[in-house]
Amino acid sequence: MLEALTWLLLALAALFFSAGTLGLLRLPDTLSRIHALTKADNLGLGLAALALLLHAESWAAAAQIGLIWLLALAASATSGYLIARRCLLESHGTPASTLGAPPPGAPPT
Amino acid sequence: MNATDLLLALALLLLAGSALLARSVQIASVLFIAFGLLLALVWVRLGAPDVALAEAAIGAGVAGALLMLAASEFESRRIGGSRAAGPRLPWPRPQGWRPRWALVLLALACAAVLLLAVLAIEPLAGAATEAVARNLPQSEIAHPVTAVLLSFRAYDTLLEIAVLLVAVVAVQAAPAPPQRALAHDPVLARVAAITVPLALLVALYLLWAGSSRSGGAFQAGAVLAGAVLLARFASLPLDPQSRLTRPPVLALGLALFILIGLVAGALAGAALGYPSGWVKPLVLAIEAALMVSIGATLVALFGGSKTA
Amino acid sequence: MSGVSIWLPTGSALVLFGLLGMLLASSILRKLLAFNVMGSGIFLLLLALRPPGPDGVADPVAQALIITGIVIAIAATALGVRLARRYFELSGHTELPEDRAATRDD
Amino acid sequence: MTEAMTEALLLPLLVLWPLAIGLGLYALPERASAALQVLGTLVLAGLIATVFATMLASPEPLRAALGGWAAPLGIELVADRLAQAMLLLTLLVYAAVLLYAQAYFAHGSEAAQRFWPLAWMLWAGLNAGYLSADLFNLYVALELVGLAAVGLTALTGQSTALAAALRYLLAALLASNLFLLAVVLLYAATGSLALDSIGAHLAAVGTTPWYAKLALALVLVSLALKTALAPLHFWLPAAHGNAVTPVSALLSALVLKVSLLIFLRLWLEFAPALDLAALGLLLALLGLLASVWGSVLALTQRKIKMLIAYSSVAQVGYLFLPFAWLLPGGLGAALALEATVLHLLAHALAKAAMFLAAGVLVLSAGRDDLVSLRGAVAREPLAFAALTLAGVSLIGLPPSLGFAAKWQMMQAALLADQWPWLLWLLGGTLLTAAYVFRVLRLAFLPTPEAFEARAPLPQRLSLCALALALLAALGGFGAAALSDWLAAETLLWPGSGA
Repeated sequence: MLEALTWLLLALAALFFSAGTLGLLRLPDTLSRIHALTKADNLGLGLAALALLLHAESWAAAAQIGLIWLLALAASATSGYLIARRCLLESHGTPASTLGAPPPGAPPT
Repeated sequence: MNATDLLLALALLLLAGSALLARSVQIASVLFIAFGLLLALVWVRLGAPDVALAEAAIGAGVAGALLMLAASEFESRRIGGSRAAGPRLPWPRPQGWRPRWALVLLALACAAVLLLAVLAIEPLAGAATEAVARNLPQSEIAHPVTAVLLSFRAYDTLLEIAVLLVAVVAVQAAPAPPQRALAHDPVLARVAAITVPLALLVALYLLWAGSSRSGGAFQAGAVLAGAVLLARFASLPLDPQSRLTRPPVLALGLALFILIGLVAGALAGAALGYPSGWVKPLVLAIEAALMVSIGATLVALFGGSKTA
Repeated sequence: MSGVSIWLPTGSALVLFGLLGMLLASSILRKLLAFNVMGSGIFLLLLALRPPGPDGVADPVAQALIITGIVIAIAATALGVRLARRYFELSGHTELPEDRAATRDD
Repeated sequence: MTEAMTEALLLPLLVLWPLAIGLGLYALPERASAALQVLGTLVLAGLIATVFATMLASPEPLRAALGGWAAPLGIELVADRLAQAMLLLTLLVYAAVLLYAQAYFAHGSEAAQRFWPLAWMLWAGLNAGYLSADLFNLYVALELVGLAAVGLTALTGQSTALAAALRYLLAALLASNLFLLAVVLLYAATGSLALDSIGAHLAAVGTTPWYAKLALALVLVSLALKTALAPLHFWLPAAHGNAVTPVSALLSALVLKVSLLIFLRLWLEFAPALDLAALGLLLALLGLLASVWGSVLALTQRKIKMLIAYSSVAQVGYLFLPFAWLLPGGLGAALALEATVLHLLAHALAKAAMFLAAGVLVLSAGRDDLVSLRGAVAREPLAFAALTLAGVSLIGLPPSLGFAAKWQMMQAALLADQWPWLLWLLGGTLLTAAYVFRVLRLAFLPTPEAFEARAPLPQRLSLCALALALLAALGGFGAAALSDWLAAETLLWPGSGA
């Protein structure tokens, strides 16, 4: 029973990951690509984490898996947002050069 | 041979090849980062989690980011901010390669000979490996990799930190081009405010764990550098005057390493040795100083300058 | 140890890729990238030639050597990238004069 | 107690001390710089004197196991007579170059701030390379040397120097990777990283596996690239010719030599296990090619420092010539080894002196082409004398150290009954004389008026160059003693006679 559930969750996760990747490769513009990536991949990761949770050895291990998922969610949401904002600024004619701009704390020379 | 390894190996080669042939260096460096992360997985498969941590943090992360930073700077300046004209190809097209067939043939021949050689070598159990296992209790360090890095072959590590410092001194001698400030972003600032303390915590954990498990000063230093850089991107008030990248901080780790190596070494009867019973605190002190200096070094390599 | 042997051809191929890149690529950044790929291939060979023991843990000496090598490679890469940036700033070129032939690379 | 402490710390201090001074120069305020360096040099001189004194007491090489872990688990440092000769040479060259640089950088250069720490860390790397008896540690030491050298090359910050530094870096990185690959092969095959246990293992196997030869070939290509043996010299002239003068002197005198010394060590270690006769012949032929090609190119140069840099390409060729006879059981092996070491010392002293003297003339003329030499006799007589004396050693006229080296080379060739090499040696000498005289002739021409207005340079600059040049030019008198001293320790294999 547990095995079957794990496999089901993993298969679903794989499905969502493939969908997200397909979207990244095939969708026409940056914004929809981000959409595909962040949404589908986060769900896929969540399902995979859930499958692993079923096999967690202890509550501490389970909490770690949960924490990893949360952090990955935060990271992908933030980076998705940043890319989207860049994209928006760029379409308004702001130069693309800020992408590689070094951190502001470091002054010239 | 199992299917997972085969798949991993093929993906690794594919990523390496496409990184080298990519249309632009920006794309190449993104592919290189992916390559490095996959390589970290391979290290885990081969039973080397310490290497995997170092690869993911330093090999893939820092190297890839440095290359990407430079590539996007080149691109933005060369064509005045607008993207390159011309069709975007679905598959990277090799550009700028002058087929020098003699060299290609030579390299191919070398690789073939190399492959034959590595297949012919019968790996020996090895005097060094056995010696590590035998002497581990005497070294008073629980984790074998840490014991090699900071006791058995501490001299290598010391010189390697010197190499890192030489790179920083040389990098600071060639000043970075003027840098544009990143606009303050409320969302990034909020996320960073949560992530940066967490990253600092992880760095400390990695440092502490290094004595008994995978982890250590290098991995911790890389995480520390990541935290500082993230704080900078988000304009958080961590290291606001670039105190971290000033010479005394950069030199701290190596200086303490040399000092302990000589003073404790004199007591122990051999340079870079530790008197028995003092190993754990001394190694931890060295690792802590190294973590700070390595973190500062990596930040400095990204563009901090001496006189902030 | 057939599980390990697949990494021998993989490592050799990475060394080949890196070697070709270092010899043939024109842009400095690409050459540095190729240097890193070649180094990864060498490290892969090192670990593949020191198969993990029964406990599944790889040779600690080899692991330590690789970690040292990774740090040295990053030092060299960082120096190269900064010199390349400075060179670009002064000359406007991303390749060395002898590589600045027909096609432009980035 | 003190004796045991000296034993334990002496050799490691030869590396750690210059490293610590370099750190101090980087992190401490600049006003401490001069005092720190004087202290650093004096202590290092004391350490090296102690090494010599200890060695005089016993003929065995000094050894130190770092951390108390003996090889193959730990890393051992070994100071044999080869290493000692290099330590002393490095001390002499550094003393002159550091004194020179103090005056040189007083002439308004911002590069000085970075020069000091990098130069001292380079010193640490060089000493580490001389002393290490561990294959992977040699790789790390070579990296320390390589990156410091690249950083020093780029110090002027001009675009030509940056391009030269980048080319140098990329060549050095390719070389390091090849070296690393060899380390991996040897470690996998023998399970050890200590030089002597690798050598012993290979010799014990009997029929040595062919991949050991592959590893040696990789090491050979790698170190030939770092030593700039033609046709792998492409990076050298621009790097040495475009660096600031004190850096040019360090690079040509010492950085080229450490890779050669490591190669020599590995050669001596592996020769009993592998049949190296063909490889030795190949090296000697490449050396001949280099000595001719470098001299021809030196003749065509228009900038004085480029001319001297191309001369290094030629002189490196001579360093590889004796490998043809440096074989176990080979006649003349001992002579060949002495010839290599003598030539190494001669070239290091003479070339450093030449660069330093040329730097004086370039400064005093305000331009860097050969015209700057005009009137050198009248303008800077001491610098001109240094240039002449260094030239004497480079050509190989008696009583210079260069003469002693070539003499030993000829003897080795005769002993091995291979006299045709002598013709080549003579031809090379003529070519060297041609470009040296090309330089010296200009010095007697009248000074162009444009040079006259310049303020006189401090005498110290010329004196530093002159000191090194004198050592090179008169070193021939001490060559016999030096040879005996080297021969007193069995550096070669048992059974190979002179």
